[in-house]
Amino acid sequence: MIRIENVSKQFGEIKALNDVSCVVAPGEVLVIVGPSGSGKSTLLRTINGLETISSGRIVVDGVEVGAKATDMNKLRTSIGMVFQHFNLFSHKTALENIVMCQTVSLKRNRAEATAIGRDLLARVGIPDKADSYPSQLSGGQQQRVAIARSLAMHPKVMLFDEATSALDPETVSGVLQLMQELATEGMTMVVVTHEMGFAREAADRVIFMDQGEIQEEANPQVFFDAPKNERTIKFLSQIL
Amino acid sequence: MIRIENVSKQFGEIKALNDVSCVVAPGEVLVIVGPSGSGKSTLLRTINGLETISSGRIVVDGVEVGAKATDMNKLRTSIGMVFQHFNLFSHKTALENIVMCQTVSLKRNRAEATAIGRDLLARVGIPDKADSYPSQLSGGQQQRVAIARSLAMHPKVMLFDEATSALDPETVSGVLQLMQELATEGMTMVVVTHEMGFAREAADRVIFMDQGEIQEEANPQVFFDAPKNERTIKFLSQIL
Amino acid sequence: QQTTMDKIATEGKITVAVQTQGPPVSFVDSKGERTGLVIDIMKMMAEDMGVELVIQDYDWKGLIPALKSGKVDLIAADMTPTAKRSMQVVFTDPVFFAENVAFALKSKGFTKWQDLNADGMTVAATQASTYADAARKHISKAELKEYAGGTAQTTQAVAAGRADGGVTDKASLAQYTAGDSEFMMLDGVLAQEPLGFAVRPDSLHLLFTLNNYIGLIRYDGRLQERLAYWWESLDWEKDHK
Amino acid sequence: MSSLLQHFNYRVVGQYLDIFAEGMFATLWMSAVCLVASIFFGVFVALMRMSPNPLIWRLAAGYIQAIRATPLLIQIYLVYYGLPALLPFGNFFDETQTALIALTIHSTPYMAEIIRAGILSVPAGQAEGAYSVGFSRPQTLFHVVLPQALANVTPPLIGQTAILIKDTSLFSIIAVFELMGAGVRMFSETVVATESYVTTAICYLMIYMLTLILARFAQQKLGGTEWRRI
Amino acid sequence: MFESIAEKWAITVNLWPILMHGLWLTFAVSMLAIVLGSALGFGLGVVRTLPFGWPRRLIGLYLHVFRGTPFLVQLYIVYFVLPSLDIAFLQFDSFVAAIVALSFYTSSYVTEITAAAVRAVPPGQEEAARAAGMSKSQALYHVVLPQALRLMIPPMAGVYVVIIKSTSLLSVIGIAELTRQGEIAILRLPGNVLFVYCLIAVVYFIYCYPVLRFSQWGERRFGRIDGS
Ligand SMILES: Nc1ncnc2c1ncn2[C@@H]1O[C@H](COP(=O)(O)OP(=O)(O)OP(=O)(O)O)[C@@H](O)[C@H]1O
Ligand SMILES: Nc1ncnc2c1ncn2[C@@H]1O[C@H](COP(=O)(O)OP(=O)(O)OP(=O)(O)O)[C@@H](O)[C@H]1O
Ligand SMILES: [Mg+2]
Ligand SMILES: [Mg+2]
Repeated sequence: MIRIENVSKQFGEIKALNDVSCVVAPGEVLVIVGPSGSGKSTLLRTINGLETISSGRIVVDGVEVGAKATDMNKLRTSIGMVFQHFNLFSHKTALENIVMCQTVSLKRNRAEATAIGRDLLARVGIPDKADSYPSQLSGGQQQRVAIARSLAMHPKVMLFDEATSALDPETVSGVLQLMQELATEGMTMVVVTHEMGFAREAADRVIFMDQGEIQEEANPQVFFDAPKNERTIKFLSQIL
Repeated sequence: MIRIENVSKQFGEIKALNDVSCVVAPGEVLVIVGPSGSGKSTLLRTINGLETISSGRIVVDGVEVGAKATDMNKLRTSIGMVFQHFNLFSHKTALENIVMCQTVSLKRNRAEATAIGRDLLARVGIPDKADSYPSQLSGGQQQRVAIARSLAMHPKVMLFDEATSALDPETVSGVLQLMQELATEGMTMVVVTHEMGFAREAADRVIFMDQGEIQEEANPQVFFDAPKNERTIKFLSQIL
Repeated sequence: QQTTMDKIATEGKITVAVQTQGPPVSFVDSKGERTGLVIDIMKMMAEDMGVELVIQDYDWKGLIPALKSGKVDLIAADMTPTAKRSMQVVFTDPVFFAENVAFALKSKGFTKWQDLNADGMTVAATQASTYADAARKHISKAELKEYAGGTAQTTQAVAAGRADGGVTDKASLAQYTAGDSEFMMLDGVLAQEPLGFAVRPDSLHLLFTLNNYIGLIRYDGRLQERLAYWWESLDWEKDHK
Repeated sequence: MSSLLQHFNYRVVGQYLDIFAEGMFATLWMSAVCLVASIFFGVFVALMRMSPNPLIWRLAAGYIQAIRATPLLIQIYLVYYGLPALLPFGNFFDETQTALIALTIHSTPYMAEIIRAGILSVPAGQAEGAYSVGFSRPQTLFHVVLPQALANVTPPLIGQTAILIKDTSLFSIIAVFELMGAGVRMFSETVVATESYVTTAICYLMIYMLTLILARFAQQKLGGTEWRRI
Repeated sequence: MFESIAEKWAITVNLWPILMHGLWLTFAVSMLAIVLGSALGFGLGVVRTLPFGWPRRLIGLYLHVFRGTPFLVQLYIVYFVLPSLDIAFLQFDSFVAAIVALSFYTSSYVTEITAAAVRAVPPGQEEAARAAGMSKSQALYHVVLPQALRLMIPPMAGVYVVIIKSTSLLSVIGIAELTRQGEIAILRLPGNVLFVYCLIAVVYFIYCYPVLRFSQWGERRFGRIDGS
């Protein structure tokens, strides 16, 4: 589904990604962990082209990201992204956030989009918040709206960038549960997280990144119980 | 050291605190946990009078908070407070942040204040960051400066409001360690946190709040291993 | 209650509001000296009265307010004593007369002002002035454009082809049509207007004094002499240009 | 205060009400046209000013500085008299059109600077959120960034609009009738200065109040007011 | 061609001293008004952010009245109408009246800018200062206002330029500032209306451009609230 080939990304002096390669199969849940500044967000952002890459190639569902011939706007509707800070449109209500994406990007008509929007809000558990503005919602509720908004595009892939780290611990579990549901439904997902509990339970595979490179790649059992890389061991010792 | 008697706080319709009573002994480390919106921050802010109370009485070190006869500015110098978002003065360097509080609030002379400031920066582990502005510091470094700034007042009590929740997980442990050091030195501390690990290790007593009320109060062993209150049990099950 | 004249007598100075609207009535010459017909008359009068002359320069909009609020003792400008204005201030007997005339570019080939009075023509005049009134009344077929400013701005509009012709007074126009200018005055006078000085309604003593003085210099010939120099010829240009 | 009212002649004001109404109407529609046009072009100039291409942003910056550092009066003269001299079709525009063009040229840079501040005030995440659901750049700008940007800078936009409304009073130098012209007309004929100017001021205040109401309405239209309460 | 250039040059040389004299008056009046008006506006702006209902509303009214009416009318009222109230200290001469009117006009804009800047300083800053034992006024003086001042520099320069340019209306009360000096010169130089206006524009530019550059510099230097 996603094929990342020798991708590097330079910010001026800083090498945020250094020759990263990796493949995500359809229906797979890939969890990326690593210390701050290791390039996790950057990798995620290059997948839907929010960040251009300096060298290498990324192919999503057979389409090359950032290639001249690619309609990036169309590609992005098939890649859902949920941000750490939610990035809901703050001037629109929860429902309008979901509706607007469909009418603008997919040219769906308003009535249909609204019906889908209400469905999704019910699915993520906040049908009664349709007419609230983001500022009137708690963090967890905002995150649910953001997920619903992404789902409205019927994406083939979902990217989560620390989708729960701006939430309070109690709310986290609800959102993680929702993500786990998506995973069981067969959605391809790439998840950057600090929640090792989630990584352990939901991940098909875990990647540990440091200094722009993939340091270790393993299934969660191996990763958490018998990590090989020294840096990974140090990292895990501080997190847990 | 702190005596809270039947304190209530109303925000319009919302009862943020509902008849809360509690006593903190000198040298005690009290940890407050609870779900979002349960009134933890509000309780902390009433202790140093940042929030006025609707009814009840708070006495810190023999002085009643908010009473007519009380010089609140003087009282506040004996109550250090460290905020979730650090709230360093962004137009001053790290050192100046610490110096200014002393010269303005305590009328200390500049030379003395500077000496104390440098000492404290060394103590919190960032002597080389004296001349950096807050925006040039990482989150963890900012938090250390904020702690140093509070310590410069030689407070009798320190209040921490989610002092680590804006930090990335790896940085958290450093700041928690610093707080633990303070605790072992005998500082009276009231700490609002979501870090159950810290609560377990550093707390003399843990309070669980929900809906503006203290639901459970126990020493950490009892609290974590044998909670009695139903709400507490549910809360802990989701956190851990 | 001290009258205005008492004040002038005791303080030994007379304060006059003028508008620097351009030669020859009142202007600043190339040496930076304030001069012109009314300035000349006022200087003469102050000297004869034995008081000091203080001149204050205002925009047209400021003249009457300055008088009414007591900032000055009288207005010496080319102000037409209309009925409505007379309800606010008192005018002296006419000091001189203005002839409102039309002008155009020579290249247009007009000869008399009536040539402008046709459909499709446009005429420029100063905003809310008696020139504009005259144009509205006499050149009624043409479209009237009222420009803020003064004669200079009106001539600019005509020169730039924004209007076919303009209306102003003969004396002000003289310097624009002198020599090998591109402008020419069109034959015929649209209207004649008396121009007088103005005082506050309660300054009766000063009003009579002014009227007396105007009569005096008219009969001893000094007024005609001034008018001939400033108003009816371009003699002043030699000395002040 | 009493002596102020005592000096106010309502009867004379009544005689000029129709002229004031005419002037007010002219000022109203001309400011509305210039406001819409200068905000519209202001968006483009703001975007040019933020362009990474030095040629484009320098061009925009130069335009902004040159206009801001010189008086409107002179800009109107230059457009009215200078344009026909430079362009063969310059005389094509009549006085009113010229005035509208000149004022739009004049206020576009002010609006552009305010709008630029507004765009910068919208968190980058908002645009990223839009891109990630497949919005194109123009769609992101139009549906997400601009509504928030304009709502964020409503106070300075209102301030600039107040200036723009008052700037229309300079139109009389090229023979365009508007509210100040009505005041000057009344004053010149009746020379009751207090009445003329106070009436003029009241009319301007009424227009200003109307813009305040419209601004509140627009802010709501741009996405409700609740969302700006944090 | 050369003749006309020579002629324009001669006019320029001839007018320059007059225009410079006008510029000096424009400079003097605008600077005084900017200083006084900024001080007044700064004070009012700070008061407007304090939680006092009445003063805040009163200042709001003041602000809207001064921003909603033309400066010409304000000037006129200060110079011509106030004296008719027969109060001794309101008997301004034209220079004082110009300063008074322009200062109030300036202050109405500065008030808004100040209030907006103070509100833009995150509330946590003041709370931290209070928590460290500073009084309300100490927190305002040492923490909030220094940060607000930085935010004010760019918009202030914009307002100053507007103020400088509105001095051109002062001729109504007999102040021969820059525009007026130019217009007086125009009366003597028929046929050069446009050229003289261009000269005036150049002189305004000489005065205003550095102010705008200063604002740009201020935006780069202080626009962000940190010291970096
Ligand atoms: N727009 C940018 N300009 C310059 N440098 C950047 C930019 N974005 C990221 N970087 C740098 O690239 C590196 C990788 O950043 P990235 O945000 O991908 O880390 P991360 O693993 O997501 O960290 P975190 O856990 O803190 O979110 C860092 O050193 C960061 O400073
Ligand atoms: N200034 C305020 N105005 C109105 N309501 C407020 C205000 N501050 C707090 N509240 C309300 O009071 C209640 C308690 O808030 P408080 O901030 O004390 O919760 P908390 O326990 O600190 O939550 P969190 O873990 O999210 O920080 C909440 O319902 C909140 O919405
Ligand atoms: Mg990241
Ligand atoms: Mg809190």
